[in-house]
Amino acid sequence: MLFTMHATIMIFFVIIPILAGGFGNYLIPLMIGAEDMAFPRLNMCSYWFMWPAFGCMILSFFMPGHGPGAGWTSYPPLSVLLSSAPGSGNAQTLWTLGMIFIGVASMMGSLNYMTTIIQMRAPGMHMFRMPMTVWGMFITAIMQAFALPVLTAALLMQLSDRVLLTGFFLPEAIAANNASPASGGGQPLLWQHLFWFYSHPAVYIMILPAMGMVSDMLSCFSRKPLFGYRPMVYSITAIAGLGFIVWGHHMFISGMNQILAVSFMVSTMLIALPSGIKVFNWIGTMYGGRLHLTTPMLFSIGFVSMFIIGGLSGIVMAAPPVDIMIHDTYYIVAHLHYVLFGSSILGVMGAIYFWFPKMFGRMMNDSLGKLHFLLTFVFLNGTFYPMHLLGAKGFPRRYADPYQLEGMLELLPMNQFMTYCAIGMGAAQLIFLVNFVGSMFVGPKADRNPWNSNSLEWSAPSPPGHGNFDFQPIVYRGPYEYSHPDTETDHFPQIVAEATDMKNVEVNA
Amino acid sequence: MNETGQPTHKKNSPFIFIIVFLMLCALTGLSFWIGRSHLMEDKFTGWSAMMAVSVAKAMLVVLFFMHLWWERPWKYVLTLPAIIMGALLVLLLVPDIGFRTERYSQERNSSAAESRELTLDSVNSEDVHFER
Amino acid sequence: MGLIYQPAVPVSPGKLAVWLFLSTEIMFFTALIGTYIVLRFGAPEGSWPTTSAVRIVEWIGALNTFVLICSSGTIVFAFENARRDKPAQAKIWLLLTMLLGGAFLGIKAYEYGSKFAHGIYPRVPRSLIYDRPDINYLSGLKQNLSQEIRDLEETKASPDEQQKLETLYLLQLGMVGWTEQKVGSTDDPMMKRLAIESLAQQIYPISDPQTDERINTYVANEANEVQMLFGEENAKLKETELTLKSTQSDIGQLSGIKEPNDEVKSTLAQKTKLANQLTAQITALTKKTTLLRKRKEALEIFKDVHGGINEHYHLKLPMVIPSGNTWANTYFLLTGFHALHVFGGLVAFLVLCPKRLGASRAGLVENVALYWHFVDIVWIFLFPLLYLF
Amino acid sequence: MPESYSNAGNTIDYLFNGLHLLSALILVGTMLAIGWIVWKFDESREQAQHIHHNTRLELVWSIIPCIILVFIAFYQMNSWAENKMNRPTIEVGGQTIPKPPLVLVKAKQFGWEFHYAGEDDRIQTQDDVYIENELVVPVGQDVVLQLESYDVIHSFSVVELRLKQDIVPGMIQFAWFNATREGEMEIACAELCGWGHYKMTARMRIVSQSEFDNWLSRVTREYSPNFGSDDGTP
Repeated sequence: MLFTMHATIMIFFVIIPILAGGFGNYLIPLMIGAEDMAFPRLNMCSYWFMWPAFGCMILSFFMPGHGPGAGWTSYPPLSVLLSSAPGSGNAQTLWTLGMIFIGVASMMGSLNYMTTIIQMRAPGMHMFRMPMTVWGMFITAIMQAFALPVLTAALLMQLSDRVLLTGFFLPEAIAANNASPASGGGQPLLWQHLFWFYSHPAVYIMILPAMGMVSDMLSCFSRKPLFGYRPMVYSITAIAGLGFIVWGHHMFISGMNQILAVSFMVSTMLIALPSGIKVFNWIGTMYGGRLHLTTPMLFSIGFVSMFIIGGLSGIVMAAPPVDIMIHDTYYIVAHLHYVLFGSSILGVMGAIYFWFPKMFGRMMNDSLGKLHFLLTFVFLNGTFYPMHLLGAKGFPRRYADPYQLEGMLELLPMNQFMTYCAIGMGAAQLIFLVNFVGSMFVGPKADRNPWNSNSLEWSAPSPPGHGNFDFQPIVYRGPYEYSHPDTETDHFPQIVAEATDMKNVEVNA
Repeated sequence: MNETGQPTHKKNSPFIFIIVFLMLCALTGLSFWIGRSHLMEDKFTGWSAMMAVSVAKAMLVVLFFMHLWWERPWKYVLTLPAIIMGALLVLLLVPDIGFRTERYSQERNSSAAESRELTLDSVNSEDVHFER
Repeated sequence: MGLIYQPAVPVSPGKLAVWLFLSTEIMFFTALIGTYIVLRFGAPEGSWPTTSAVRIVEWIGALNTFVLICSSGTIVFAFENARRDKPAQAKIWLLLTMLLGGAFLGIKAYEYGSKFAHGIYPRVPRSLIYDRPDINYLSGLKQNLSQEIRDLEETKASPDEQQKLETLYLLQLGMVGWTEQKVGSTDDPMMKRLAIESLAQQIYPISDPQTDERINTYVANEANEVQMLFGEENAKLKETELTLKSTQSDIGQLSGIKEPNDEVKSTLAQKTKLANQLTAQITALTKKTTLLRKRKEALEIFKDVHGGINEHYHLKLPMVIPSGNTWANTYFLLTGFHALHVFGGLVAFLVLCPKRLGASRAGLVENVALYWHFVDIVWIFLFPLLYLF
Repeated sequence: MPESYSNAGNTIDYLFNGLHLLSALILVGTMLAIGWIVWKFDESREQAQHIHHNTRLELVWSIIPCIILVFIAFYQMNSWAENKMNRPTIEVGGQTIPKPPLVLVKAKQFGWEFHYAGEDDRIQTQDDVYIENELVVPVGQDVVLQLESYDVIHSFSVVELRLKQDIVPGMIQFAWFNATREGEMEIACAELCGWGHYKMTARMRIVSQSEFDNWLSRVTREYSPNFGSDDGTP
């Protein structure tokens, strides 16, 4: 049951809240030049909805069965039959309830983001002058707004299947472990469709903001304009759009219509295209730059390389015949961890190093940061890369004891190696923790713009006080005018009207 | 409303709302009539007719009651994708699980009206005793 | 300090947020309606219940549609008045809208009530719907019936209840008992199915021309058969009784003999054995004829009950509606969530109500009105989907 | 990868290896590019270039991957159809019909039941032979399995045959393969089905046709209708 909780907590309580909740709330107003979000009260509401959700999840640990028993995908009938697994009682119900709360909270949050970005940009901040971070958040908010209600509806039906014994997802009166049969007539596959309709976009929800932030960091530390800003924007929009019609690739072998599987396969292949464009553009951004290998930059480069691995294994899996073989094996686990941990978390880490001075007015220790990056990067690959090999051998996921299958015994040493690496990876995060807490108090003071970055938030005080800005920001250009031939310095902030005004900026700051 | 600026709003008079309202009532009557008319004999025709009426009603409400007729079409930017996405979801759901009765277990099929000739697995004579 | 912004669209953030919220609501209802469509077309061909089978009254639905359209109209006028800074009129229209919304919920509640009264629930332990006329249904019916009888036996007081009890006894023996016996005595699954199905049809008829014809033929055949069998068995009974009488008189004569020789003794033993056999036969035959008579009576009495036994005698016996549970699930899901949205709208109106609805609050009124229109649109689609298809 | 025991499996392996080769090429290429860039364009440079975009380059790296992807998509379509769509057929009286299943596989928490046709050569009849946790099939022949589940979703997975199919309760699924070699392997459940998911294994033996016939007739003889309940509900 631990993997259910690991997956749920990581996805819904760590990555999405940090990316969308934390950074979104903090950075969006700063980057577009607003005092605050459009609806601070709605934000509070959303925040307070998170707590009952979190409470439900934690509480479900202490219910019989120690946590929900149906995996984070919660496939019925396993998740609906009341006694099909040890954690199928109240633990599963609480899990469902917690997820509904999350759904409502995220919906409120995403409404807030969209409204803020549409309506509260500073004068001159056109849509195509927004930093990629804001674009990432904006597209994420749209995806959440569209996809989450579907999951919420599905969860409500599942809850009613569990509590009211209806039968939306039960095919007929089936009894597991002598439970009383519930009513039938439903469709187990329906849940899978509705679930993946949300949960596939959820992957992009988790990675798009990180993509945006990495774009910003790469451009800033390459001292070079972001290569192909508009194609980048179009490609995240395309990822979002296509992301909605590829959910079926999670269900190739689930027994759904095989012809439909083919169409899902094509759309899945297509989604690799915008992702590829992004990767090439990131590389193009670095090419010909003047790279400052600071900690955030290292994390960004790590993000790009991990994303390449994750993306390529994604193409491999998108081919249904190959998917037959690696479905539900460690190959999938490797893929998703490369994308979610390798990419998202590395991006988030880099972002924390990057924006820490803005948040707390102090710099983080760069040497410790580099050490942290190095260890994380090495152990990350040590942990997740072997999973590909395991998966190729057919090592099944979600097994409490895979060595029930005799063929898997030879893979034991590799698993032990992965475990050591995972422990190492955990230990490396302690360095980060020490650095984070320590720098809050003893780090060197940061001025407004420690990285000589262009975007709007670096014009505000560090840390920004109430109302964010102490002047009326007016935007004159896009956020990536680094090394502009007209300027003496290698950056050209968005608020500066003319190249000749650059000196005044230094005075103002 | 003035400060949020909707200058085009002034054109609409109460009459148009009354007309729309009457049309809505008439359309409700129409769909009610379709439900009982011979159109329903062919299910596909009947259902499409009924859905067409519903879409017409929804459009009336959206355009006039929700003022979209007088406003710039910016709202479509997000509601239209939602509608498309929703339609897509349903469209992709239906071929997959809506029409796969051939894959149902025999037990389930035996409850269908047309296939009642199928054997009844569930009836097991040992379970029945004659009492009284 | 107040910052200047450059909004992309010329409306207040609140109105924009409401529109975005409506987009999410579209997706929410899409999921629900999609579920309905999938489950409905995914149900085995021809098994989706007709509206009459599940006691849907079309005109009530149409009335509700009308009520909601009216309320949509009134809220438009509330907004128009607020915009023209006529708070008093605006409030009247708002109150009218609330009234209509309340009426909608009231009618909905009445509809739910009438379904509950027929035992149509979305919840399994209380639902009386069985998807198939099979052995589970029969045992469920038996259990339910004996429970009702037990309850009545304990409380019977009025002659009315006494009469009801009689009917229930007749049901128990002449309908349920008979069917059980029928099902137990045949190996042909088709016959079993027909027997149970005809019983189910008599308890809760669902009109379906194809089924009706088959069941009617079956019932008619069976009535003839019962009539014939009853005649035969009754004749047999009479005959056996006569034989028994004569045997008994023989026994009397024989046992009257003072000094019985071996022949007499053996005859006597034979006759006694025969008498015992005959008695047993008579018991069996009596039982059989009783059952047949009860069946005959039951067929007579329950032949023309209007709307089925459940309806006619105000009983709540289990009923067979193919795909009925799925229907109930989806119906209550869709209407339930719609009703919740209506309720949410009413709460919003209630919050607005004490305020002065002048031009300054027109935006607020408009936001709530937009939501209310959306709720109306959802119903516009639900009404044909649930009531008319 | 474990050795493949079927032709379909060989195709899948071929695809798998091909895709990985392609991925490896791209990976090495991009990584080298990143490494070179990091090494070449360091802080010692005077000034970064001021390049915004290059439409021609963008087009090139959109169109080339697009072609590759479309090629992959169509290239593996056949294999997919072979594995999941085109069920083997037989000729009966001049008509081509889908081949009837040899075994009815019923999954339950936590085990497998394999129902073979009894004397009437049809599965799902009263005289089915019912065996738990051992599947025996003949080599070199199209074997069709009918998959059903009693309770929750399971997944029938044989790594060596590159065969995997979810079993959804209330639905009848079919899976087929043509084993090229004799051998013994393990059947696993590949879809989380409860606490005992990892224990849900069974043995599978691929034997020669004659051995299979012998085995089946022996099992049929040993099998008495009263042995175990026929519907087998746990």
